[in-house]
Amino acid sequence: MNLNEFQAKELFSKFGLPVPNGKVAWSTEEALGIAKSFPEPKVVIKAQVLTGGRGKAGGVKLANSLEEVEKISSEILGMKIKEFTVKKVLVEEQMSIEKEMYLSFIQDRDNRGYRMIFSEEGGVEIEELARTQPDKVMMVQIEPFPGLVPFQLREVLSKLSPENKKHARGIYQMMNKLYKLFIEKDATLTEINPLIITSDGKCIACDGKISIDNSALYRNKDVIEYRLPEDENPLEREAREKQLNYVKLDGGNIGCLVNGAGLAMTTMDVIKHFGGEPANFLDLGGGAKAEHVKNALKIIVDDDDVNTIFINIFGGIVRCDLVAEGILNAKKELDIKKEMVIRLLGTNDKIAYEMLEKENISVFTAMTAAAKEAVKLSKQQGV
Amino acid sequence: MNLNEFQAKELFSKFGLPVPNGKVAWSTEEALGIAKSFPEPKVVIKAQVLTGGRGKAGGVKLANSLEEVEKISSEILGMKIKEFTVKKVLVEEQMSIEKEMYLSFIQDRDNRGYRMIFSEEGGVEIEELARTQPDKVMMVQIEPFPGLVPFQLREVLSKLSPENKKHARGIYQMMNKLYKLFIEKDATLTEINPLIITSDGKCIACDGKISIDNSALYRNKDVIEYRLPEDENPLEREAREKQLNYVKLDGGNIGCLVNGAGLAMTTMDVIKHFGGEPANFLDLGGGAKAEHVKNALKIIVDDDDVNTIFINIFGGIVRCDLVAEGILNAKKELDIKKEMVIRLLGTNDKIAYEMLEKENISVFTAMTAAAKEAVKLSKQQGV
Amino acid sequence: MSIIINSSSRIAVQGAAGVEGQFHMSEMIKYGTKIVAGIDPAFQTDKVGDLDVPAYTTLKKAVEEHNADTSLIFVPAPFAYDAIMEALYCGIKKIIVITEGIPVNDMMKIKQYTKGSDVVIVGPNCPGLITPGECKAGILPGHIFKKGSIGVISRSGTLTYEIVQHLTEAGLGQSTCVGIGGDPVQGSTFVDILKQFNADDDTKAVVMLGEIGGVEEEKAADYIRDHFTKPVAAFIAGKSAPPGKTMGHAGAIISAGKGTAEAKISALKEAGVAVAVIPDDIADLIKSELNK
Amino acid sequence: MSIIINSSSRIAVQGAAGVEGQFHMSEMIKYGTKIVAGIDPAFQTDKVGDLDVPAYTTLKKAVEEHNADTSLIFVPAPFAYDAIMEALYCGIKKIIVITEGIPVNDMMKIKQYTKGSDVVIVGPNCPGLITPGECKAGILPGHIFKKGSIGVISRSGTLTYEIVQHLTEAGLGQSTCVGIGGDPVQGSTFVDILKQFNADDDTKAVVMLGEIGGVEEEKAADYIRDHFTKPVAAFIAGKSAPPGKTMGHAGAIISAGKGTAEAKISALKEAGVAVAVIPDDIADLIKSELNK
Repeated sequence: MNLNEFQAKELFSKFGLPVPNGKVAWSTEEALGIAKSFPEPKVVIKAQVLTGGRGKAGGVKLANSLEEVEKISSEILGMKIKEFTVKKVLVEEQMSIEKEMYLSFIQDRDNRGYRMIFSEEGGVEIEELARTQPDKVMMVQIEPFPGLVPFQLREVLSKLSPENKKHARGIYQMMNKLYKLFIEKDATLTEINPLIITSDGKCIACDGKISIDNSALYRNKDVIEYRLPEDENPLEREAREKQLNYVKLDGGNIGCLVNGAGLAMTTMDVIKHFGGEPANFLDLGGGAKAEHVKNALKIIVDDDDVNTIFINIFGGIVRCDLVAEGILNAKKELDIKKEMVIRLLGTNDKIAYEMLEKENISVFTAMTAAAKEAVKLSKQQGV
Repeated sequence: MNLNEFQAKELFSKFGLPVPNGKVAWSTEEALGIAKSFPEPKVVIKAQVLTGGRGKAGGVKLANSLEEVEKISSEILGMKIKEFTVKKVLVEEQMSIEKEMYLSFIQDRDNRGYRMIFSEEGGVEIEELARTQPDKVMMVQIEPFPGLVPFQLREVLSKLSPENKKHARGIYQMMNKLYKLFIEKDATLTEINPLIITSDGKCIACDGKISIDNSALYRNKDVIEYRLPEDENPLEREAREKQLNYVKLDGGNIGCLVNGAGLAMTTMDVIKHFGGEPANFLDLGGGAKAEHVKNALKIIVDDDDVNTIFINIFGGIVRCDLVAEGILNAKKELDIKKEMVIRLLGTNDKIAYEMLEKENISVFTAMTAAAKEAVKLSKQQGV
Repeated sequence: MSIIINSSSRIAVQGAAGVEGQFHMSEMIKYGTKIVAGIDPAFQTDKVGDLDVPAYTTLKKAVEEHNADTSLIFVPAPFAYDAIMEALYCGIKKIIVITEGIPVNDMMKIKQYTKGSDVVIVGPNCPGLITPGECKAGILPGHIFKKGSIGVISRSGTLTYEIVQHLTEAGLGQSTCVGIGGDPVQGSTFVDILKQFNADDDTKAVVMLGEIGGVEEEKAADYIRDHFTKPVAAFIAGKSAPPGKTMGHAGAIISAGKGTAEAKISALKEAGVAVAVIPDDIADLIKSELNK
Repeated sequence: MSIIINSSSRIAVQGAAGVEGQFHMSEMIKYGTKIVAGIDPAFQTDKVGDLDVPAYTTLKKAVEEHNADTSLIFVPAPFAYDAIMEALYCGIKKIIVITEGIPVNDMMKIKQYTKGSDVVIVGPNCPGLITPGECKAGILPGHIFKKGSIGVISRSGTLTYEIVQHLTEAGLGQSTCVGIGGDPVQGSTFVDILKQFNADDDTKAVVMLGEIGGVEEEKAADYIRDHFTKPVAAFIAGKSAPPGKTMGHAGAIISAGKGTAEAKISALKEAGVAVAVIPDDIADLIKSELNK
């Protein structure tokens, strides 16, 4: 789960990491109120959306007077950045930046541990920097036990360029605190970019990203509170609430409903292989009961991009008759107009075939043949 | 460093472990005030001294009225328990005890880890119980990493006798909290004995012991505050403040001053082997500078039990001339009347010999001969 | 021979009080698997539900009384770390974790704790494993498998069934099929299982089913190129998955340009692995590899 | 031959900015020891004090530039855990910790981290070790030692010097003398060092200097009885120490009836070790053991 910048900064503060003075505003009035609370109304106004590239989209701007605060905040609020409409902005005091650096901790699955990434060059894409100037990016491998050991930070900081040596202590403290947050909150990523040094020598987290391990949300209840309706795609949100694994894909028209993540990905791949375009990834997850199948079908039916529905079930433990029941219920209740291709194979498939044939629904037994049919149907309608 | 019961209970409270209502009193008036603050003046008054056996010595008594509180607290305050005079008492509400259990965590040096010890029989000497009824004492080995794992507690609690099963959850929580305290405070021992179950089913730490690793006091500053003058032998306190390792021994008359803990123990052993009685263990520690030697001599001179001083120095890194200088300074400044036997060997010993001979002080080179002489002198004066 | 489990495996099931666990226990017993005990702190009876399997509240008891040598874990995610540690402390050397949704940090700790040890952990978030005709430890549908000489290693469940169906239909039975799970940090990786298949005389060829996310397929490619002596065919799912999105499995995510299907496919091809474009190809690929 | 250190050991000193560290570095250099670098975060110069030894702020540099293979730690106790971990992460296999007063929990963590590895940690709270005529790593007074064939293992410093003096005077030179330190949790125990002496051809007999506290002497007795092939003489300090009191060394404490001198002496005697009553006896005991 990704946090908004203002939420990340709230957590930073809780862990003693200095952030600029600021607050989130849901309206122009609130933005003005925040600006007025500062000694001077010189602020930066930042769109709070869970997507990258808000700077390029014009979602981050300086305002140097209350008039500008009003004008700019009203411009940014309501702005569309990628698929998201901006509902809230962060209003912060402007900082006098002397130096921008980069600091993050990530889960490093490939080394079964963690990694700290630090650079004296901040405010840039770190992956880009790592590719073009790898010597400017320092990495530290951290083992779950013993965790981060102080000398590892000393080693990194010993390589600071001479003009930055005087900030070593401040950076050291930020590293320790960010690591503490990273571990205690089960984060998969905590990033400060840029970590700024102000003209009076303070280290401040000027922008921040935090992602939390979804599997660990149960023990980070405070983080769950950070989930806001506007930050999610509505279909993805509904799917999550119904315990379905669903990802909306751009530009597709074949809605997929599959049991199992691997088979669901494969289904998309096979559709693409035969020239079609999947509109989504949908994995029913473990329990493919009738009700569950119906919920899943509803999400696909509600997706206006979808013209053809492809149901692909391999009944290993899942019973095909229950899936058929779910399909029939959905047909009745949802009044599905879209074309539907069904592939069912496995446990109780014979029963399922009979149930569906009674309703004149034909069924495929092989994934490939079914996929070809779905692609054909989707193209016929596309024309 | 050992804590008083009232200090241990303060830490228990901080870590969420329930303790009886109570407070420490330094006078009868304070004791009365505490008793009055309770709904009923039914209290237990417990001497707060850093030694065992206070119960047997009459240092723990019940009072059921304010008159009794006054009488008993005035009796206990000022009482002598072993070498300590009682300066403070803990005044607590009486508990309605249904069941007494035992719980502790210790550092287990022999297994390079920790150990939890639990018994459904509390209020007794656990070592005694472990010897006589070992099946009543449950042990859990804990590794530094991963630390205490919940199943380890489940395993122990699955063995609770049927009538105690209903308290499993309460005991489980006390185990977890006591472990947290144990680890976070670098304790070598945390003990709740008895852990009581009250008649209304609550788990409460009725008595408690905590010992903290002396080497870790630097990172447990709150614990250092718990060090009270009356809780230490005055000579041991002075030695500690002067960074000397000193232990007063009962019944001896040969004061020992040695460099190195192993040699200091050996010196005591050799004295004993030749029929003498060491009055103390004293290890100069690392830096045997002249000033340090003088401080050490002062402590031995101040011990009225000592009639003979035995200085045993092997100058490995320590320079014998500096030791001689310390001895000569002390002689001048302290006006030492007690017999003195000096053994010096090692770095710069020749210089030392000359320095001491000038003052008509004879020196031994072999420990054994010197020890024999010290024993002889101590006996002559003993007569 | 076979790997990890066989007809003499003595399995204890942790998290046996739940409906799901008991359903699968009964399926495993029907398959002929030796389930020696069910463990759950909630148990208050001597038997697991309607099954003729002794019930205990701690694993230690099951090991002491029944010499359990393998543990199968159905415990809910928040308690799975504890259950795995319990198995480790009880001296169990084969631990199969079905549970989905275990925090990554928990698995990291377990990986570090078992580093350098001879313990085999399979999963989490996996369907378990099966040695056809001998032993099934997990939730795989036994009827689609057939005894034979193809080793299967897979990061996903139903895709495995899909492909095993093809194999079985093509007359290609399996030595052991191992679901290593869809999590970012796995108890056993492709390489770990490949090493076991390399040493298993009954395994003549291996099918590897990978997917996007991480670099374990690439590490497997390195291992295959340098050390593996048997033919391998592979399929990688997720060619059409967008970057930055988790595709059902917590581990199936392309991040920072790493973990793409393309990278994995080309690494495997360079290592001499026959990579299938669609699942239907696998059986033929294996056959032609075996005939080489 | 010898154990742990010899004339080709390349030593880096951690905590080299302090006066004490530099004094001992200069003593070691005089003894002929190869000190290849001094490390201290406080360093701002290229050389360690007045010595001709390069100064660095991190150990990594010293390893990279000078192939240091042994680390000697003088770092103050609150930073010693960090320094030892630094040495471990730099791949140093021989770590000698002079520092006194390291929290027991810190050493527990280090012991667990190095469990099963081939790293040798000597100390903490020890005088270091010496292979006479070849290499001195620590604060022992070099002049009292003499090259020879007696291995010495000791929990204390000055007691070692006292007894080595006797040995040297009696013509009994030493192969290597190892101070394992007076802390409750030691990097190397008696058994660890005995194993090394057992395999060292140059060591003909061993002197063990133990003291009250813990059960390492008892474990050593078991090891000697079952595996050790050379004569051993021992002395145990603390026969007259009262229970419950720490005798200078953090590890020298009789607690709950465990760790008494009597128990250790009788265990050693039962294992066939010649135990001296007073230090003066040691040299004669060893001689008669060698003549057996």
